[in-house]
Amino acid sequence: MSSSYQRTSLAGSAVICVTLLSTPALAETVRVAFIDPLSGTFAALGQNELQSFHAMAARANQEKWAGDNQLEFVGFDNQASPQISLVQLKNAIDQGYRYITQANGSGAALALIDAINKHNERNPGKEVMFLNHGAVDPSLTNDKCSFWHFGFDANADMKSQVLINHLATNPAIKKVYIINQDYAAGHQFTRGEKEYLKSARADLELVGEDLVPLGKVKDFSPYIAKIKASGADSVVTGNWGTDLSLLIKAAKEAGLNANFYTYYANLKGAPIAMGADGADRVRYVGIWNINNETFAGEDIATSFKQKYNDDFTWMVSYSIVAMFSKAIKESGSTDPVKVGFALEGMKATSLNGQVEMRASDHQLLQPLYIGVWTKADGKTVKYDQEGTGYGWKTEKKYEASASTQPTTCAMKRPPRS
Amino acid sequence: MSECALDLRDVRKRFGSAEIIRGANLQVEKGERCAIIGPNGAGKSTLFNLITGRFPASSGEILLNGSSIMGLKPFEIYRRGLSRGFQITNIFHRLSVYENLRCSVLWSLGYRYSFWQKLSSLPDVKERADEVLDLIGLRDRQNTPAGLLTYAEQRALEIGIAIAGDAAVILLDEPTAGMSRSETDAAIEMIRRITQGKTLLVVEHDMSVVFALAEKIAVLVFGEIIASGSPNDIRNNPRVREAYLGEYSAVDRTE
Amino acid sequence: MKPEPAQRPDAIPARLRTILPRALPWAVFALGLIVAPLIFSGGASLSILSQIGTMMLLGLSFNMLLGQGGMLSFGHAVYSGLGAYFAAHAIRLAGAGTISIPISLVPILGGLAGMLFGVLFGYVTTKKSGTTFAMITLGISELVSACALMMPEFFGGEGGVSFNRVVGRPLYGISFGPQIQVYYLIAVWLFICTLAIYAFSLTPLGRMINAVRDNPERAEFIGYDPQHVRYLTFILSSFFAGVAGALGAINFEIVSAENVSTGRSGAILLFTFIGGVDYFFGPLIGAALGVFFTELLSNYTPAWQLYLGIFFVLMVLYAPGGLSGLLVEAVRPKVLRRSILRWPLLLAICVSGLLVVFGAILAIEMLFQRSLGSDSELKLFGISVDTSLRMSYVVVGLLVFVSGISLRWAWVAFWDGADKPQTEIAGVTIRRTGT
Amino acid sequence: MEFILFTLLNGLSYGLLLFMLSSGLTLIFSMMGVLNFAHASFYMLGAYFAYSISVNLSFWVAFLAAPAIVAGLGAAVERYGLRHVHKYGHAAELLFTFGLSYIVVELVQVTWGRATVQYSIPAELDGPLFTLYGTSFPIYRGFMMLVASLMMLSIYLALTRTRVGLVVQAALTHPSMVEALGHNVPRVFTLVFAGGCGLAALAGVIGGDAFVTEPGMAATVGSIIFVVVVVGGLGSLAGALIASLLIGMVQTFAVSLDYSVLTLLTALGIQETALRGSVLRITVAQMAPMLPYMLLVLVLILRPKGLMGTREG
Repeated sequence: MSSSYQRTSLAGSAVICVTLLSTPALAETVRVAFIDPLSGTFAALGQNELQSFHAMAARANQEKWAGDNQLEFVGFDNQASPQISLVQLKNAIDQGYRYITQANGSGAALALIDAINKHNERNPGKEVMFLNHGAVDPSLTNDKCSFWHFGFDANADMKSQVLINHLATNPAIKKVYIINQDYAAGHQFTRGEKEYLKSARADLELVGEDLVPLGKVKDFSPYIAKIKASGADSVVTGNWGTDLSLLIKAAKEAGLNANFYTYYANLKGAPIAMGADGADRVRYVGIWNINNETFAGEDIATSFKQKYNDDFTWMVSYSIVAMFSKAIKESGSTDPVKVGFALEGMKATSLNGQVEMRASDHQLLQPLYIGVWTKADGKTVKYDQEGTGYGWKTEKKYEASASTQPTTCAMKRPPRS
Repeated sequence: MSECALDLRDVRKRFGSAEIIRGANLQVEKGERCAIIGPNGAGKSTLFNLITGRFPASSGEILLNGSSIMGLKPFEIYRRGLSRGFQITNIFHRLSVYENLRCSVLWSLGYRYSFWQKLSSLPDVKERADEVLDLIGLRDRQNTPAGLLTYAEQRALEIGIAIAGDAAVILLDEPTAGMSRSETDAAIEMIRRITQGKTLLVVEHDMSVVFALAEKIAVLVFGEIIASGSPNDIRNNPRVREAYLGEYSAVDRTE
Repeated sequence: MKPEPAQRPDAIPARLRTILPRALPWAVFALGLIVAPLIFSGGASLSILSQIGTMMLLGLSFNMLLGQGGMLSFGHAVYSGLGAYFAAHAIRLAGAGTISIPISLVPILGGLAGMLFGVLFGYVTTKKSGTTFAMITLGISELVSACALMMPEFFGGEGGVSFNRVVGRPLYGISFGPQIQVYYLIAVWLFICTLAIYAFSLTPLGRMINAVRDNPERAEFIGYDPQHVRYLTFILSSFFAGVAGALGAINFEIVSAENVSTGRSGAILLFTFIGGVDYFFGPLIGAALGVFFTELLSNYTPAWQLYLGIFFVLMVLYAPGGLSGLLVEAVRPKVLRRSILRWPLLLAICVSGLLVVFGAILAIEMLFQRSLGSDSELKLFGISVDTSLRMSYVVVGLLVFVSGISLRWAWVAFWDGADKPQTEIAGVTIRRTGT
Repeated sequence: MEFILFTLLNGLSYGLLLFMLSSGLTLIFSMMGVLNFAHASFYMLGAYFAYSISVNLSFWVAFLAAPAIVAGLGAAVERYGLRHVHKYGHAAELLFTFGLSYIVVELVQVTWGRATVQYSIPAELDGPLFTLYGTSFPIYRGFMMLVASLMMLSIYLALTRTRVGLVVQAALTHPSMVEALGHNVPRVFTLVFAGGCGLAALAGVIGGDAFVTEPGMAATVGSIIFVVVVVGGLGSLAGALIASLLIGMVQTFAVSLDYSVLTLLTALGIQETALRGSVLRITVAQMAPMLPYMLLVLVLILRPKGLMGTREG
């Protein structure tokens, strides 16, 4: 099934060929099925993520992160649909894939892990593992946790916690408005944010909250008028895509001088839509910022930009490739059971610092960044995003402890063969 | 009054500011064949549309077998025993001739909206459809899609659909329009045969048809029925002669 | 007066003679359903076959509206999707032991749920026909799909409702765990429902919905309320849609908001139309092709949606009878004779047609490669093209242009004054639905 | 007070934008009976062309040129596509445009990329028009309203003062008559379709930078404009205007209503915790963007012709 476009767009194929020739016969090529949207509206995002994995894999293979084993990421288009994700999972399993990775949409992630659990139960010895590179539903590492799932992004609650606590450190902020998209993830954000607001600072007041239907609203000015009327000085939003950019644009238009605390303002597409409108008042919480304290990863970003003419933002690909390689090397196996046990509790250094894969729920504990949208100045904001002339200034880096949360996960593990 | 199949009392219809039917009064007795004649634009087709519920009348009263059918929908009126044909052929184009007729008999035979019976195993439907097929002389065209029939054949089918349900009162709107002489004669013969024992109301331009078919004639001029009676009465009615018949030498020719 | 076959001495052979040709297609269909998984084995192809099966049923139920009733619905997924949700909840409850229902009968439940919503929404939508009907169904579809996201209690939020289809103890070794068992469950239901839908077309209501499609006004003057005829048909169609939805749910073991989405409804419409709405078997072809587009072609090219769109538009333009219409046309004796007599022209049509397709695919792939890919090199059909060179586009453009002209010439020469393939009947269908 | 004023203005401007979008659709529908499913696609094309032109030349060139280009495209679509399926009837035309909308969105993505493009408001129209109690009303919104009003005026003048306009207008109420009178109907069709697409594109030029220009933009307005057209009454421009404003207002005001059935019940003294998680908790504000669809269903039940409609669909 390794299809024509998958093959042709495979990054670093030359590198792979060269290194393949020079490796001993024992070495394996570990293929990972990348199940995310590669056609349709979300294709830009999916392609960028896949390219990130290609770039990371090329680097890992060249530098032998996984010993003599090679990593290969192959795209499977899930058309942003949970059901087609399942079909692609079956395709991948049919073709002998033992690892999959997915990010866009917790719906697809939940469907995938559910199907993988069933598959592994029904097919012992042919287990499949899910390396989650961005689905952030907390239930994935709580009530629905599974040995076969590893979450490499920080989940929604962890991000909410850091975002709200960071907001609380600004004494000028008194009144907060929460606006999220009207679907499961948005409801989750609202719940988490309200909870952390209560505990963060006594005089923080929640002055209003709204849920907007996903992708249905064209004109956000009524919402802005409402926020304005509530007297809010800050807005917390888990919106993404046009629901985020339209919100920020409408705020700028109406002269609403509130701060925006977001999760997805650095996601491909949002920066360009926001442009100067979001300057100095839009913040995001995320696992990485290229303009970090040491500019760690700038070499990767530079070569990525050269090769793909696109920004490297999908740092989670680095964490996954690094830790996955390390697990293969340490366990001396490419079997998901062994790799899984090797990943549990693994400590590693990623581009954002020290990270640890918590054994109890397979949630990666890692530092989080708060960035603020600022005009690139060549010093603290060396790199802009999407050619806008604006980039993210690191306002604060929170160590992993700031977002470490208890888990309700009761992990069922396979026998260590 | 009870023997009146159809009774129109001061029926009026306005379209915007124009009053098209200005107080029509007409009684058609059971079993009578009545023709409505009148110059172009007199409102004959409109009157038909009012009777059959295609348009709502603005005022007045229409009684079918003694009870009012004002404000009823066409299918409700049909279910009370009044069926009609159209001037502009109005058939089911994609269905075969046979299916056209089968559809037309279903309601009257009480099959309503049945989706639990097989159409082809309903003997009474088959019988009646075959009967009508022979009546309208389209036996050898029964499997042709109605849309592909010749004009005269479509007219015959049009009449067939109207009479298939065996309604007691039948309205035909210019059944012979556009037909050749010989086709017309055949059509008259057919209509006469199939409306045996029924009440017939027919709109017709062709005076030969009118006098061949009708036992009673009503003259509609400018939305008003100015006279009605036996063909002889009408022929001799001075008002009719003045208003209408004078234009037609055909009246005298058929004598 | 009329011939009475039952009274003739050769009555029994005559009966057989009429029954056999009627039963033959069904036997072939059943046989096809039975042997398909033997030909296409392997986990993924079984899953594809299962999907085709549910899609076929969905297409057939949709065609009760479009083909038979002239109702162009943009919201058919609402009924299949809601049927699927109810089926999913039922299986969950069965799994928890709250209720007891065998998996093989869950489709009935899904059907009833679909029907329930057909009763509810159909009342509003079938008040109108034609274009207005299309727009109301679109509106209802938007409403339902938005609610699906807003009410995670029932719709399960982003993750949808997932469940384990293995419920209770296996009966005669059938647990519906293995895909092959699910396939045969779908096949059996598909066969039964296809029979039922076909039988519907032979009933008084089934015939009247054709009449209402052709001429709703005249239907009123033979005693029928067209609105009611449409409404009843709509309800029945929703039932089969619900069955299809439930089968899909069992196949995937998950139901999510996409099942009721407007996009899904649009896809049903596209596939059914491509298959052809004038023939009963049209939607079967459409379903197979549709699944091919979305599930298989999407693995090979990110441009699959563009291909689907272009294919659809070409069908509307040149073959409104769909693939089934083309098929029936192509095997007409007149056309076959002409094809044999003028085989060089037919060959020219095929060759230049293939060249046009080849060139168009190449051009589209080049454009997509340029907009999405990282390399400027495109490898396709064993050739390699540099998509960064302007020259490549000129060459491909010329190829399409020249072969297009020769295709046109060969086509005109082939028919040469003879009446072109009949699309008239199909034409009437569509014309009637519009007014 | 200023909240109500601004909400009013917001509703009005949004409603006018909806009208810009739906007027073309109504014109095309009235004249040709074609429900142009790809109408929103032409809106999107307008925005993208305007983006390309305004980046290379200026916004004002784009303002004039983009609608003209899209109108040209519309004419081509009518001449080489729609006209061929015309003989198959309105549903075939609808399906043709339905397929077209699939193609356009893919072509846009191939041409301009899948991500958002940076089509921003020109500097001279950026900024507040007036500020009241700290809330500002942007110039651009005013500009939007101005353009929509001018467009409305010119449609009115074109329909009542020009020959073609009179033919078109006659077709609004008596489509078959126009043909009977021997006008070159195909040419009028091409003209009307092109004009309708041009109007959609103009809305795209104006809306593209006020909102976001991205490949999903057609889908977000696609179905709402059908709602406008049906609610207003098929074939009625005045109806489209009223429906646009109504929907603009309803949607805008509804956002400020944080009430649900549950609040009502609570106010009536009914405290039922079991209901808290149910459908009843959904507030009017939450449902705001869905209200137009409910309005659609309601209108069709109560007044099937639409608010100002003269003929049924």
